[in-house]
This record gives sequence, structure tokens and C-alpha cells, in this order.
Amino acid sequence: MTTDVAIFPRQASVGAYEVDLLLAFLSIVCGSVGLLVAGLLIFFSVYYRRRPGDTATPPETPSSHALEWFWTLTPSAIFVVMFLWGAKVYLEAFRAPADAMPIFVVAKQWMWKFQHPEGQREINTLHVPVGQRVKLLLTSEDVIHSFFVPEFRVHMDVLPDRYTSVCFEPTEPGDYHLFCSQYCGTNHAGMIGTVTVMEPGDYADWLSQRAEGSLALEGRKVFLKYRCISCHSADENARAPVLEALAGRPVHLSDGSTVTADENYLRESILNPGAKVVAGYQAIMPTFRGQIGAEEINAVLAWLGSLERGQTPTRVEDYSPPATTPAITPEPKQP
Amino acid sequence: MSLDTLFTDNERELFEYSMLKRHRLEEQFENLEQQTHAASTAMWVFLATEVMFFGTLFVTLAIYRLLYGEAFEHASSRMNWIIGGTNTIVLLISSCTIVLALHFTRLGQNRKAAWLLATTAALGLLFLVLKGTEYYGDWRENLLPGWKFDAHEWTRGGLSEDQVPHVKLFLVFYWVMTAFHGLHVTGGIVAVGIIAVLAARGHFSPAYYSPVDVVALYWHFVDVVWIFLLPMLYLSGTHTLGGS
Amino acid sequence: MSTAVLEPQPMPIPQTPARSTYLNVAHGTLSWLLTKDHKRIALMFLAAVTVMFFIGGFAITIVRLNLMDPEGGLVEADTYNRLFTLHGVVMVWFFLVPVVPSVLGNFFLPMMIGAKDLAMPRLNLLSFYLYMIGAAWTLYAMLAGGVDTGWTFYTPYSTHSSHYNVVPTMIGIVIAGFSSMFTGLNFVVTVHWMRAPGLTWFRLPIFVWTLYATSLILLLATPVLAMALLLAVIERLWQIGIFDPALGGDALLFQHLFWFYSHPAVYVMILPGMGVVSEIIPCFARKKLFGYTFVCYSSFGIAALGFLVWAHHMFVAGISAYAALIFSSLSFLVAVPSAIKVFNWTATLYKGSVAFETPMLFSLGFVALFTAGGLTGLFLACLGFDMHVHDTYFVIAHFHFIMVGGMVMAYMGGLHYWWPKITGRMYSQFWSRLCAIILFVGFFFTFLPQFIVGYNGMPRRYHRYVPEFQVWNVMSTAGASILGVGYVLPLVYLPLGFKYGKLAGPNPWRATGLEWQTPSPPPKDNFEQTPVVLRDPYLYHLDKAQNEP
Amino acid sequence: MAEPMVSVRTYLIVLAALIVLTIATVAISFVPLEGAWHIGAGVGIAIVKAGLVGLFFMHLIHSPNLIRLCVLVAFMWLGILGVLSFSDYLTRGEFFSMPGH
Repeated sequence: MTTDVAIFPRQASVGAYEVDLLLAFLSIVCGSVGLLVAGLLIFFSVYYRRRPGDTATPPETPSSHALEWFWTLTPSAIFVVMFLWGAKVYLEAFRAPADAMPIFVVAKQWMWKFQHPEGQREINTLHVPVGQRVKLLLTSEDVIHSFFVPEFRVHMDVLPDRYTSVCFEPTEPGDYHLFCSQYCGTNHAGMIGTVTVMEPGDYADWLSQRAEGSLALEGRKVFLKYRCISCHSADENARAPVLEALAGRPVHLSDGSTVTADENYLRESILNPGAKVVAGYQAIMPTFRGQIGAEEINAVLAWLGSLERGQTPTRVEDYSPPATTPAITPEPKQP
Repeated sequence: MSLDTLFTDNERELFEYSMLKRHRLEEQFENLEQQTHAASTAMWVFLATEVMFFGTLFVTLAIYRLLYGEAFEHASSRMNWIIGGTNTIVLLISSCTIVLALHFTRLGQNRKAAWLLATTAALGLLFLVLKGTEYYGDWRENLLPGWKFDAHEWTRGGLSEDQVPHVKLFLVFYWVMTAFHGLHVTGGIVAVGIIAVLAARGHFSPAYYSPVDVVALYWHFVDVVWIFLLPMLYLSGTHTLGGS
Repeated sequence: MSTAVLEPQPMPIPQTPARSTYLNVAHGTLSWLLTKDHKRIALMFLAAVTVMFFIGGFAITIVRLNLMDPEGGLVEADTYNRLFTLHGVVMVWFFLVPVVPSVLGNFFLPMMIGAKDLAMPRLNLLSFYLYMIGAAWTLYAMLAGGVDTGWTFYTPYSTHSSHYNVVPTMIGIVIAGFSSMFTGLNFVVTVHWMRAPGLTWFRLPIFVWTLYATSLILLLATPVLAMALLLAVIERLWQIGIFDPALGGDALLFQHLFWFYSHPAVYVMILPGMGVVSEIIPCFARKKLFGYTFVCYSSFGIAALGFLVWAHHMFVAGISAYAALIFSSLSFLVAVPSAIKVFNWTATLYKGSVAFETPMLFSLGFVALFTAGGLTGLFLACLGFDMHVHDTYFVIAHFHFIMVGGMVMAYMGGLHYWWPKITGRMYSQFWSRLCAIILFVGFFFTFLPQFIVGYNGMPRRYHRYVPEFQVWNVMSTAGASILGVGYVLPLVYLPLGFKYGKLAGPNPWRATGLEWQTPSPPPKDNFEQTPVVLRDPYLYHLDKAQNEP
Repeated sequence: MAEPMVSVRTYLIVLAALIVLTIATVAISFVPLEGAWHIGAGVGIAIVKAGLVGLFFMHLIHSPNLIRLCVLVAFMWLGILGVLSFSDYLTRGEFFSMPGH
């Protein structure tokens, strides 16, 4: 950003163009109505002003139901167009094609943490390639934040204890502001960062310079670290559901209902395993709330997203499953 | 214009005049009828806001019931449905006694009305005593999150660790809703007590019974709230008692 | 003065100074503090909300000064956060919500329907004291320590992270909420049962209709806010997860409950303003209000539809996309009745005899600014657009157009319109017209730049910001200083008018409303005899003796 | 004031009905059914009971339309709060899908 005065934000994503088009449409329609009202207001009050010496009482203007219905129904019709167009742009921002690049975002007071599928981690800076649709999976470690990149015209609140999601497709290389726009405490104004959009080649270079092993691989390590394997072992002794090729598929629950194994379900199953138990299994899993970090959960989810049939690690060491629930009661915070 | 049906014009005028003197028609009103209508409307509109007060709690309870059904059923099964049910019947009877008090006030039988109002207040007190007993039992059974609560009791009872917060959530709603209701009952008892004394002193008449009417409306509303609290708090887990 | 509603009679202006009015009927402080007279209570409210307005205004003055510099060096971040919270809480609950109902409504609703008082005068006084207790309590909490959550109190920040006086502030707001509920209750009952003989529903002035609709909103929405805040208080005091996800609650539920109140509350703030303007425009255009019944129904339309749109504050908050679609479509719907009103006000001017008296200037300013605010509201109801400007200065500018451009202009208009009736004397025409122009100009300077800086992406509640936004912020602050001058002016010329102004007579504007059919200032019981109403409101074309007011 | 009187007999019959319904709702709650059925049955019976109290004890059966409207509005608005809130909670998560699938 080199401009000294922000006149109009750059269009740096596909969605930005759509939103600006909407802005143009809304501005033209609302602007003309606004000007019409203002013009009439000024014209009527000046043209029909009371002049010195005016004594005649103006005659009654009879009410006109036709006119009333005209200006009731015309706006309504225009509103339908506005609504449909706005809805289209809005839903578009959530469209995540299969090849969208998933990036996990963890917000906390007052910083942004990013996890790339290739394993890179960043703080307050996000690198993405041009022309690639990016799907953000956002979660917060404390209060509500909001992910906002004006040049992308994209905005999504970041909530504690669940995922929200939003997509964008950058079109212009450059550095863009990232703001937290949901008030989150003392240093809310300092919770800003940069989104760096790079040419695909540069991005590949950047990736290779900072390779750390993929996020899925890290998730596999987390999976082993917390000994999930002792139950989710995918062999005949397994006491817990097989996790292979699970992500995105329907899951039948013990209460007879069915849910999709999306991020929020998988996350809930780690933190609140008793809430939605898979049909045919006992609710024996302890909660990992307070033990596993938000970023570790992200890694596990990335791994589960890539886990195909037959890829569950074998139980090399004979871990004994956790005999009792680990100490998990969250410390109540004092006011 | 019930006055027209009950009295001759002459009597009505005389009566109205004496009413004016005795009951101090508020100066902003033209006549007693207007005042009565205003009072009754005011109470109904007030009750509409009360519906929103309690309704907010019912809606949030319902949303959490949707999200955390199992924990809520579990927690609900620990509620004392015997006292809850008995209290329902106590309130229903008290509703009946106060409506009868209104009935006899309108017939001019102030003594009967006074006794019925006193009975209503007494039933209200009985409700509070039973409620207090129940609270004491809840306290003994560690059902008071924040002060006296044992997470292990619940995990031993078949809930997983992560469902314990939801149990607490249910219990918070139980305490908030019953306490808020109890507050209303207490206020109601005071109001009923006051008009019972007034009735005993012959304050009301077939032409002037608006305070009895208004207080009775309020009392019925408190009853209605409890009618909904019974299934939402006490009876949504009892079916699990028969099983394991 | 008996049954004298047929024609607005030109009343003899010279009055015997000894005439008994509500002002001189009793003397001493206690005669005010314990009064049951709605007019005196209204004046006490006037004093109270004026004080609150300037407290909230002082807070935002520092905020705006701080924003002159991108580095925000004037105050610490924490102080800044407490200041904008103070501004929001005070302005919303202690100024905008009560101002027109409790001051102008309290004073004129009974007079406009020909009643001696409200149906429940003691409740009215209680309402005043609840307001005072709530205001004093909240102010104390916010000055001794402060609150840094923003007026929206979003959980879990408000219940877990904030270290300030969140609980007392919430309780203060609940207390003030009871005050507005009691006022609403009083108005509803009064309109139903205290109307003068012959005053049917469709002979009521629009101001009464809008106050009635406002009361309905207050009665149905305030309990939800009270409960949401009480649940948040419980969560904060006992660390039980009602709204905190980490403890088993749902963070968005608070937002749902909060906006179920706070969105309709926006209409609480604007509806009475619409009523005021609907009184003033016909009077100074000498025309019957165009489309009276449509304006009546649109008031109720706004009140009812206003309850169906709350989650448009939450489009990107993590609600389901289906819910977002529902709420977006309903949000457009609520714009229809507002549009009806604007068109009808404009049409009222057509072929009128428009006099640019001070109240009219304010009203014309109101219509212009409210239209701009309403139209930008359409932008925000539009899902795809809101996704970009949510929680930016675009939103700030939008709702200040409605709240300040709309409500405050209407309030000022109403105050100037009825001031001769309240005090019996006129104020300076020159200074008051100047004030109206200053406020209009200052307003545009303050809030237009905020639309631009908002679209460029400046988030709200930022203590410091990136340098490219500075120009707009400096412009905004400059505009705010013009606004500030405009707000101080009436503090000077209105009291001066009260003291030294020329006698106004019963009906200086030759208006048709019942409140003008009694001497100024009115006697304690408003009318010497209960008026009888035999015709529709706003029949200005029947006023044959039109001349200079 | 013009309200007709309801007979004492009616009041007592209504009270008896209310008590029977109370016992019934408690009894039904012990039937082993899914939890949702119990909420439905419990709240359904409660609505009937509240209706009886409203109609007879609170005299809605004879009330002017203004009062009925007031009751209607109160419950309609509660319905708005409930239905629109649930419109969010019942459809959450529809638009989010797992990456890579």
C-alpha cells in the first residue's frame, strides 16, 4: 500500500469485483432515489415557499391510494432484486470447491495464527498464491474475533470452540491489510496483520524454503502423541470407530440420527466426545478439552481429511488405553 | 354498563357518587368505569411483558435442550417431581380460590371473598414452603452449581465428563426460573394479603372490584408459568427413571 | 375554551400574568420531585436526558480527538475502549431510547388526546426515578473503573475477559429498562382509555400513533434484553457457562437475545422522531398530512417487522446461511414502511405554503438525513455487501445517520416546535435557525467521511489505525466540532427565551392539534374543560384566516 | 364491567379438569418414550391447562377483543423469538464441508 489516502479499496479477489458491482448497483438505485427525494424536498419547499403577503390557504391535495400503492410496491420489487443479488454474492463466498486450499486460522487476543496444509505456520502474516481459491477454517482460543481483508471484501467472525469458514480467491499479487473487526479487548486495534498474495511460482519457492512437513503429517504425530491409536486402531480389537475415509461422510449416531463428519463434528468429538456417540459404540472416550491445543486439533483434522483406507498407523507400541479420565476439569477463571 | 342492569338510574347515580367519595376516583379519570378498564388493560399489558420475561428463559432453555438433550434429561431426572407436581396442584387450587373470591366480590359477599383471598395467600405460602423444602433437598443433593456441586456424581451416573457443564447449565436454568417464579409468588402473596384485608373491611362492591380483578389476573399468570415449568424442568427426564 | 376544536381560534395573546399554569401551581423543590403531573415529570426528564447527552457527547469528543492521529496518542487503548463504551451505553439507553417518549411524549401525549394526565401518574413518576437510579448507578459504574465491552456486551468477552465493571453496568441498564417499560405501559393504557370524546383512532395525530407503536416495542423487547443481561450477569458472577462455549454455552445465543431487543430498539429511537416530523411538516406547509392512514399503518408495520430482522447484525457472525437468507429478506421488508413515510412527507409539501421556521428546518433536515440513513440501511441488509462492511465505519455512519441525523434532528425539531407551549414564550428565531443549519452541515461533515473510510475497511472500535485512513478521520473530527457548537447553542438561547422571550400565546404556529387549544403554558389539568373532537387531524386547508404566525 | 358471570360450578369443574391433567402429565412422563415425545406431550398438556386457566379463570372467554389481542400479541412475539432463533440453530453447519472432500 503506497497510497497516502484511501479513496477506494483495491480489488484483489474475485469476490471483490462482485461486491463492488453490488455497490455500484446499490449506489445507483439508492442514489437516484435519494436524489429524487432530496430534489423534490428542495424543489417543493422552495417553489411553494410562503412569500410575504401570502394569505390564501393552500387547497387540500386529495390522498391518492394509487400513488400510495405505487410507492409501496415499487420499492418492494426493487428490494427483491437487491436481496437475490446480495444472497448470490454471499453464498458464493462460502462455496468451497474440492480443490480449495484449506488454511486453518486460529485467533487469540491479539494475534492471528495460520496453518498451511503443507505444514507452514505463520503469525500475523498469511501467504497465499494468486488464482487459488482458499478456504479458511477459523476458530478462536478466547473471545470472538473477526477476519477481515478489505481488499478481498471478505469478512467472517471467528468464534471460540467451533469452526466458521469463508473462501476467497486472490487475483492480484501484493500485500493487504488483515484486520480484526470484532471488538476483542484492549489491543483490538493492534490485532492486524498482512496477507501477502504471491505469484504461484513465488509461492512454491516460499513453500519450499520453509517446508516443515505437511500439516496432515503433523496431525498424525498428534494422533499418536495423545494415544488415540489405542482405541481408534482400525483392527479387530478396536474399541472406537475407524477414522479412515470418514471426513465429509455421514455418520450414524447412537440416538438414531445422522450427522455429517464435518470439521465441527470432528472437533466436538475430540472435545465433547459424549455429545454425539457413533451407533454401536460405548461413550468411553475421555474428553481432551484442556489438553489438546487448537492448532493440534487443526492438524488432526487435516490428517483425517487426507486419511484413506488402510492408512491408520499400526499399533507399534502397546500403549495401555487411558485407565481413567485425565484431569480435565477446566480451571474456572476468576472474574 | 353492568350498572345499568343491576340498578335503576337513580340508584346508580347515588351509588356512583358514594363510590367516588369512598374510593377516591383518580383525578385523571372521568369515571370509575374508565378507571376499571384502564386498570385491567394495564394488568394485561403488563402480563404480556411478563410473557416475554419468562418466555426468553423458556426459549433459551428449549434451545439448550435441543443442543444437549441427554445431559438435560439426566439432570431433569434428579428433580423432585413429587414436590413439583404437588406444588402445581397447590397453585391450581389457589387460582380457583382467588377466582371464587372475585366471584363473590362481584356478588357483594365480602366476607366470603375475604376468606377465599386469605386461603389463596395461605396456599401461596404453602407453595413457598414446599419450594423451600425442595430447595433444601436440592442443596443436600449437590444440585447447586457454583456452590455445592459434584461433577463425579454425574460421571458415575453415566454421563461423560464433557457433559457435566451441560448439567450445570440445566441446573442454572432450574434455579433462575424457579427463583424468578418464586419472586413473583412472593409479590403475589403480599398483594393478595392486602386485598384480603381490604375485602374484610368491606372495601369492595359489585360496582368497584377492580383491585381484586387485577390481582387475580396476576395470580393466574403466576400459575400459568408454573404449569409450563412442570414439564420443562421436572418431567423431561422422569422416563429415564424406570430404566437402568 | 369549551369544546373549541372546530376551528383553531386566534386567541388573544395578552394574558393575565396571574393565570395558574402547571409551572406556578405549586412551588418548592418537593413540589417538583413528588409531582404526579406528566408535564413536570417530562421537564425533569428533559433535564436528565440533557445531562446524559452531554456526558455521552463528552466521551465521544475525546474519542474523535484521539482519532485525529493514526497512532491514537491522546489516550491509552484501555481508556479509549472505556470511552466509546460510555458513549454507546449512555447515548443508547439513557438518551436515545427515553428522549422523545419520556420528554416530548410524556408532555404532549395526554394533551394531544385531550386527557388530564397519563392513566398512571404515579407509575410515571416511578418511571422517572427508575431512570435516575439506573442512570446514576450506570454512570458511577462506568466512571469509577469503567466498562470496555462496547455497548453490545458480546459474550464471552463481557463475561470472561473484561476486567471492568460489567455487572453493575448491566444491572443499571436493566433498571433503566424497567423505566422505559413502565412508560410504554402507561402510554398504551392512556391511548386506549383516556382519549377525549370523539377522538377516534383515525383522528389521532401521527405522533400518538408512533408513540403507541414505540410503546409496544418497549414492552415486548425490553424483557428479552433484561433476561439476556441477567443471564450474562449470572454467568460472570458464578462462572457457569450460559454463553461461554468453553463452559458449555453458546456464544451466539447472547447476540440473538441482545439484538432481539436492540434492533427493535432502533425503531424505538426513530419512530417517535417520525411522529414529531409528521406533526411539524403539515403545520409549516399548511397542508393535510398526505396519506394519513398509510402513515398510521406504516408505524405499526415498522414496529412489527422490526422484530423480524434482528440477525442482520449477525450475517457473518456464524449463524446458518439459511437463517441469514431469511433475515436478509425480512430486513428489506422493514424498509418498505419507512419508504412510505418519506414519500408521504415529501408529498405533503406539494402545493403547500412552506414556512422555514426553525422546527421546519429541523424536520426537513430529518427527512433528508433519515432518507440517506435508510437507503444505506438497504446496503447493509444486502447479504453480499454486508459481508464486506460488517463492523466497519460504514455501519457506524449508517446508524448515526438514523440516530443522530434522524432522531436528534427530530427531537430538536419537536423541542423547538413545542417550546412555546412548554414555556409560554418564544426563543430567538435567528439563533435557532442558525443552530438547525449548523447541525445539518456539521452532521454531513462528520459522518459522510465515515462511509468512505468504512468501505475502505476501517473497522469500528479501533484505537489506532493505518495511516491511509487519516484524512477521512480528520474530516470527521472537524465535522464533529461543528456539531458540538450546534449542540451547545440551544443550551443558551432556549433558557434565554424561557426567561426573556416574547409571549407566545396559545397557538403561535396556528397548528391544529389539541395541545394548541389550551393556553401556554398549560394549566395543571391541561384543559379547562374536556375537549370534544369532531374532525380529522391536520385539516390545515380549512384554516381560512391564514396569515403570518 | 359488563362481563357476564361464570358459575361457581364451572370454576370447580375447570379446577377438577386441571388437576386431572396434572396427574395425567406426570403419569405420561414415566412412559418410556424418546425424550422429544415427552417434551411434546408435556408442553401440549401444559398448553391445554394454560388455555383452561386463561379462558375460565382469567375470563378470556368473556373478555373484550382488546384483551384477547393483547394475549395473542404476547404469544405471537414469543413465537417470533422462538421460531427465528430456532431457524438458526436447526440449520447450522449446512454450508460447511470438510476440506479435500
